[in-house]
Amino acid sequence: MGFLNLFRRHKTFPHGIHPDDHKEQTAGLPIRRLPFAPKMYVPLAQHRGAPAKPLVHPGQEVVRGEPIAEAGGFVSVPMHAPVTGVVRALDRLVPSAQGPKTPAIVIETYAADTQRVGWEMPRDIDQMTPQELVQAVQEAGMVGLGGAAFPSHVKLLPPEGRSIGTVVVNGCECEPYLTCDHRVMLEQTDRLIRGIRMVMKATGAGRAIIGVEDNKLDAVGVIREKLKDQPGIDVEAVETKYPQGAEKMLITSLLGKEVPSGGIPADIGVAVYNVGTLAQLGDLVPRGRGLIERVVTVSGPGVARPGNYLVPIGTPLGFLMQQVGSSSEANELIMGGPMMGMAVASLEVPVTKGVSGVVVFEPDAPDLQRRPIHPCIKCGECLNACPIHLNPSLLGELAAAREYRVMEESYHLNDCFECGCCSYVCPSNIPLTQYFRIAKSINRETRTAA
Amino acid sequence: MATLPNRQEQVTLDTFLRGIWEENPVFVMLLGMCPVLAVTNSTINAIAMGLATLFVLVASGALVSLLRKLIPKQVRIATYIIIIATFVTMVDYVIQAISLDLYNALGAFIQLIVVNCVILGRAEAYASKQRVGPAVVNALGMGTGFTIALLCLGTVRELLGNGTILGIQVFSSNFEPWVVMVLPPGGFFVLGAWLLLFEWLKQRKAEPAGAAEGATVHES
Amino acid sequence: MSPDSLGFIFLNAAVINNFVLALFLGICPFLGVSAKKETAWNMGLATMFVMLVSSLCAYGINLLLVRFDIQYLRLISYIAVIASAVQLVEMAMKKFSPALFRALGIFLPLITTNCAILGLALFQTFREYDFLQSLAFSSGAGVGFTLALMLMAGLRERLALARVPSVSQGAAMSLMLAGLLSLAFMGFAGLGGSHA
Amino acid sequence: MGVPLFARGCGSEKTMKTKHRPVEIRTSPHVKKAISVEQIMRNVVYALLPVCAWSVWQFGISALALILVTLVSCLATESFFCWMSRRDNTVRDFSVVITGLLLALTLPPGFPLWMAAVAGFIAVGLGKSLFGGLGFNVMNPALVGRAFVQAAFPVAITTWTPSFLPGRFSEFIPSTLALPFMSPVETREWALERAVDGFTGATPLALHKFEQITTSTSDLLLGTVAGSAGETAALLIFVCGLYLIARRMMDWRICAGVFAGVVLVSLPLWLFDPGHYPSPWFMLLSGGLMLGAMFMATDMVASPVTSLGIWIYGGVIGALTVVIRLFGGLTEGVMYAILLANALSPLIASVTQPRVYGVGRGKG
Amino acid sequence: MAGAQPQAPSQPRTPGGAMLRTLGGIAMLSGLLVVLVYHWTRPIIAENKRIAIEKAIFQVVPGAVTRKNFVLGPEGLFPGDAGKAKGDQVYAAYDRDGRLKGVALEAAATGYQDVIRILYGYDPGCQCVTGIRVLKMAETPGLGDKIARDPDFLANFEALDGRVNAAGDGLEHAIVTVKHGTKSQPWQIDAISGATISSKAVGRMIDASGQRMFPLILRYRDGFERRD
Ligand SMILES: Cc1cc2nc3c(=O)[nH]c(=O)nc-3n(C[C@H](O)[C@H](O)[C@H](O)COP(=O)(O)O)c2cc1C
Ligand SMILES: Cc1cc2nc3c(=O)[nH]c(=O)nc-3n(C[C@H](O)[C@H](O)[C@H](O)COP(=O)(O)O)c2cc1C
Ligand SMILES: Cc1cc2nc3c(=O)[nH]c(=O)nc-3n(C[C@H](O)[C@H](O)[C@H](O)COP(=O)(O)O)c2cc1C
Ligand SMILES: Cc1cc2nc3c(=O)[nH]c(=O)nc-3n(C[C@H](O)[C@H](O)[C@H](O)CO)c2cc1C
Ligand code: SF4
Ligand code: SF4
Ligand code: SF4
Ligand code: SF4
Ligand code: FES
Repeated sequence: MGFLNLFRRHKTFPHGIHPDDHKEQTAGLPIRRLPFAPKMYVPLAQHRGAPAKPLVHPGQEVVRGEPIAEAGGFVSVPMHAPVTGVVRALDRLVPSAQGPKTPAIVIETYAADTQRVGWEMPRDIDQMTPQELVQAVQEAGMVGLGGAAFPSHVKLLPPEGRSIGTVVVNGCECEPYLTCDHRVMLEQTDRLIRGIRMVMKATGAGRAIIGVEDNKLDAVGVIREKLKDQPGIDVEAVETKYPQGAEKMLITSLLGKEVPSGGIPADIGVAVYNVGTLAQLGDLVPRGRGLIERVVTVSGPGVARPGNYLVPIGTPLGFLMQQVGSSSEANELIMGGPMMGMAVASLEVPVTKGVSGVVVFEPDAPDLQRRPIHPCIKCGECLNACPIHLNPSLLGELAAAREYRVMEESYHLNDCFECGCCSYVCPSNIPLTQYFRIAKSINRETRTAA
Repeated sequence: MATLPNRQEQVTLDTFLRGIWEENPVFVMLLGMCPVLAVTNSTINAIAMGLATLFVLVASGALVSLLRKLIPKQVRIATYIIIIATFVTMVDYVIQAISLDLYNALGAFIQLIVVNCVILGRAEAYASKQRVGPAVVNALGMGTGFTIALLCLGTVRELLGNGTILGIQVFSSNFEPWVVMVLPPGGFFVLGAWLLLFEWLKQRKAEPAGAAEGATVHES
Repeated sequence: MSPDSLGFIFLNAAVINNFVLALFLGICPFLGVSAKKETAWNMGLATMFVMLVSSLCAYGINLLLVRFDIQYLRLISYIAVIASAVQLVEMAMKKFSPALFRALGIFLPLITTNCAILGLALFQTFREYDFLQSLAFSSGAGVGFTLALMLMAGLRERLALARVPSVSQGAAMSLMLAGLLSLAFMGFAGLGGSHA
Repeated sequence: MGVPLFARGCGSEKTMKTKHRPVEIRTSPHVKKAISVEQIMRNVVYALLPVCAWSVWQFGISALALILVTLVSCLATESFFCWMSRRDNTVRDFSVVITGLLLALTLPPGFPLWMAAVAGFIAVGLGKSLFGGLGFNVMNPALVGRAFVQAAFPVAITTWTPSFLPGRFSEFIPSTLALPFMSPVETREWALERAVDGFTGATPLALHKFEQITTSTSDLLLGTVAGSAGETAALLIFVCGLYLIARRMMDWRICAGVFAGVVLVSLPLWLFDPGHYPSPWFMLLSGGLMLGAMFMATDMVASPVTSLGIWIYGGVIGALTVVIRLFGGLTEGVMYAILLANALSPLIASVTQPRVYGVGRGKG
Repeated sequence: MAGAQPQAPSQPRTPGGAMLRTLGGIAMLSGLLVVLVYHWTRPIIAENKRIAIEKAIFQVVPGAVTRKNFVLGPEGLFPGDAGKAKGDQVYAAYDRDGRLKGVALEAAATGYQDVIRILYGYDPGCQCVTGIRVLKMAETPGLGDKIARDPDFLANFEALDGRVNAAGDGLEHAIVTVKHGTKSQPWQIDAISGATISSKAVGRMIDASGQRMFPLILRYRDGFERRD
């Protein structure tokens, strides 16, 4: 209800939703290392942009940390061997969370190996120029760990005519169930701050703000303690609300600015990084390592041992599930959080750089989505939820009438970033977000066809 | 217009019947709706209006057809309007002479026959291209179709709204009239209901027997 | 308000006895041009404009007809003069304001020969309105016509996305909608009269 | 959990075979708020039950019969049209129950049952099914039904009976049982015979409009006045509405908008001439305003979806109600105000489309 | 004549002569037809109108069989029809012997839906209203339209008190409509139950007209007497 906003304590953006967060299952559990799977599958396209190009050949032995593929262009990053072992194949097709199979390098793990990282080229980041930093970030194979998996070094170079004044550090973690960023902020605070310093230097930004949702005030406390002697960096609690972690929303909450429609944060002088991304950068770049593992939250009703695990990139989901005690094959697996994540159809899908969590639902749990779909009753809930202030009710009716062009031309379809708030609240159970996704892809198809 | 006969037509039964069913000006072509709705709150009004329109249709059709070779293309519409207005003025005076009550009940709608699209439409699309015979027969058909449509509305509205037909009590004196039927919304509703009925019959006929195809347009 | 006051005449023509919804004048354009809000709005403006023009013409001609005692030519001369006046205005508009012409132009010929315009001229004559009253009457009628058209267009645009059963698509539904609007407008009955 | 996709060539759910089982491909979001249409509608029915019960307590078996008849008529009409158009029967979504109950609550007790059945048929048939059923009606169905019978049977619908008659549980109001299509008998004499104190047969609004008698606030709050079956007890209606607001099943902004509209128009008039114009307080509590504002204006289907639009919509209803009551021919204007605002709501919605994030205002 | 009016579509490239000839011809023809019909129907229509108005007048002034038209205004009484002089149209009605039975005048006010227009009779002798007849209304059928035919309601106007006050500038008692069943004075009108608004409109219009006209009628009473 709108008037409750009068009493709110922390900064936020208008609209959004408050799903049950279910974070208590894992928030208190420290990050643990996962054993190494006997076979690793490292897809060559794990991020937006061009896929990486293999540097190895089948039968070749690789050491954990060694580059096995190079960047396929500027908007692309190299891959590093997640384990010490032997390359078995270069373009094995493995299923991906998105559906279609993609080529991956298969590495058979040496079971007896200690799996120490055997490849690093330490650097003195204080001596590096911004250009060198950008290159170092790319060489580390960093992509956004917040979910979008966009190559991180690209964001360090604002487009012509723009400059970055503020770095916004995204510690919101607004998705239900996920707590990996929370643990990173608590356990890897120094690395995080080092990463922030590095990014500020690379971009020339004078200021950085860490935005953390107010359900993680312990993290705010720890960071604030460490920031005492760090001028230019602030930490701020924001209201717990989905999708507080979306960069546009976080910018609005913290800075009161809006990213122009169709634009990027750099257009208003802001760069947004996930806390996990920066903590990794703060660790990897000085040591000259590549990104070979990440923290993944495994949680949900279908998991016996939920927790935050340090998972090597390329670990197949089936192995992960075995380790956490999710036995039933019939479970519903979601990669990412329940609001934005993908349902996976196969246990062969490997963990990639962008996977922040795996949520497991039991197959027969009473399922709200299976309810019948009614026509839109014009309740307006979706309008009150949409953080972009679209009119999902009207867009939904237009989608049902297949007026995809009208949706785009008159009702800002392309501003929808598929956060799922409208589908979440709709009492008629209309799959609005899903409709919009389809509408966009059909518009894209017709445009390329034309 | 549904048909634009450019060649000379023979007078057949169809020339007459077309206006009654296939090309009924009201139910099919949705022309001349204003008088249809406005004066049909009683049967007698409907009849008077129907006959007046019929007369103007036939007379102007005949005259237009007679003069069709003399009227230059550029001024034909103006000419038709003058011809129609002439006949309407005549009807107007004649009705005043017959009954002032009727005249008052029909109000301005007699004079508004001038702008009734049915008449101008017939003059333009048919009478101006045909010999007098077919023109008159066609106009008779159209006029009759129009009158029938008026009657369809007039009787329903008077019967439900007043319990009478042509002023004669049909139901028991205790019948509670549905006043709304003789009020403006009733006009819209009754005409809408007739159209619904025709559409329903049409769709039922068009549908192959036993087909279970839903009427649902799309699922959402 | 007294029944002869300008305010009452305006209100009466606009809502209480709305031309379309209560008097059934101008049904054809009402059903024909109410599918989209933009066209409805332009049509409404054009009609309002033609109504003013024809009201003025009718007032002037009627003075002449009465003066020469040839009222029996009223109908013929009204229709002829209104049609030509609209034509002249259309030509002038085309010349001096092409933008306005583009918006309203295509509607003008449609409007010239419809009941709402001629009805307006005839009603103001029957009711013996003076000059100012005619002005109030025609502007009220124009506003009322535009209002009805816009309401209808809004509803029809909304229903264009609805799951309407196949029998009630088309003219039947438009008529039922008009009926509902007409029913709702009954709420304005007696507005402005003194009832105490 | 599959989402039926409607787009090209995929009317049904897409399935993918894996080693073990076919898996439906679902896309995010994978969780849903627990509230559903049926649940909302069911709760509105719960909230209306106390009002119905009060109405029966107040007017006796006639009110009970009235409620049952409209309910049956609405349910039957809905089923009939679903069958006609070969759609799944939608009576189970409970929305038509609300229509039936609200329709009964807006009719005068003693309204002939056959007319009530006509009202129910029109409400659902003309007000809803014609346009495609739930979610597609352009005006409030219950009010369409009532407006139709008000125009069709203006005498019956302005004939009021006194509340709390002694024999109300053993005897029908005579007009209730009129034979189908026949005129109801006069009830004036009958009512006068039974009424304890001087029954005038007029509602508080009519008393004020025609005789400048203002009914006391406590009578208005408690409902010991003449009026439609369910509109008299303003306090009870308000509380039942609050229940729905608290459960977030009703939009408080609409009710607030209506109240604001009423006060904004009636307060200046009252301050200007308190002798002639009634107080805003009286305006809020009398007639069907409370029922209309809490339960009928709030029908989301025929109201705009945008935030600003909702306020405008509410305000228009409030303002029009006062204007019709004070300056129009009718004594009560809530019904017409809501219907007119319903008709206006697509236009309101289209001029109040929200400003999209990052559009227009540019930076900052 | 109509042909003299400028004609609408005047496209270029017109064989001007032929066009004018046709238009002129048609205009002549239509003028001829209209004038013929007009002259043929004029007496019949005039007769119809006379019968209608006399029927109304003789209904509101019982016992009258002939009438004469006057215009009555503050400036005096003139024989003839309104429009020729300033004032209101008044019909004087006489019995078989040529004695003034009363006068009939028009009044109007807004009713429930639209303007109600009535003709009512006034007897300067008893200074009372003697009857009304509704000329035009759009009241709800079955409800408001009872003012035209409800016998109980019409009975109000058989002898409605319209006495002029001592000063001669208005009515002694204003004519008012009261709620159904509460009429207690001869200058009150008993409303129709359920159609109070229409009933009140009738009361209001007679009062307004009476306050203005009754003193004048009494002042010029002698002028109405039949001298021919
Ligand atoms: C085509 C494309 C180009 C981009 N270009 C830039 C860029 O030049 N600079 C930058 O800082 N970010 C750039 N981004 C990154 C976005 O601002 C954003 O961080 C990224 O899409 C992930 O955000 P999300 O997880 O909120 O979707 C780009 C993204 C895309 C998809
Ligand atoms: C609906 C939505 C919710 C998001 N929530 C979060 C979040 O809670 N935390 C986060 O770090 N990124 C979140 N993101 C991604 C951010 O928009 C943005 O891509 C990211 O913070 C950029 O940092 P990265 O490139 O380091 O991942 C979300 C994106 C969307 C579209
Ligand atoms: C559809 C409808 C039509 C009405 N028509 C009239 C009418 O023509 N004349 C009238 O006086 N009252 C009419 N009324 C009733 C008035 O609104 C008002 O209730 C009545 O005049 C009050 O009279 P009462 O106090 O005697 O009941 C109508 C009411 C409705 C609902
Ligand atoms: C808060 C609320 C109020 C409602 N009010 C009405 C109402 O006034 N009339 C009605 O027919 N249905 C009402 N409904 C039920 C439902 O929305 C209605 O039947 C739809 O208009 C049918 O499409 C209401 C529902 C809710 C949730
Ligand atoms: S929802 Fe997306 S942005 Fe929010 S915490 Fe999860 S991965 Fe990060
Ligand atoms: S999915 Fe798109 S339309 Fe729906 S709430 Fe999110 S941004 Fe708005
Ligand atoms: S939430 Fe669903 S039902 Fe409500 S307005 Fe939006 S689309 Fe319609
Ligand atoms: S794949 Fe099938 S379901 Fe998906 S968008 Fe294309 S056509 Fe639709
Ligand atoms: S009949 Fe009235 S506008 Fe066509």
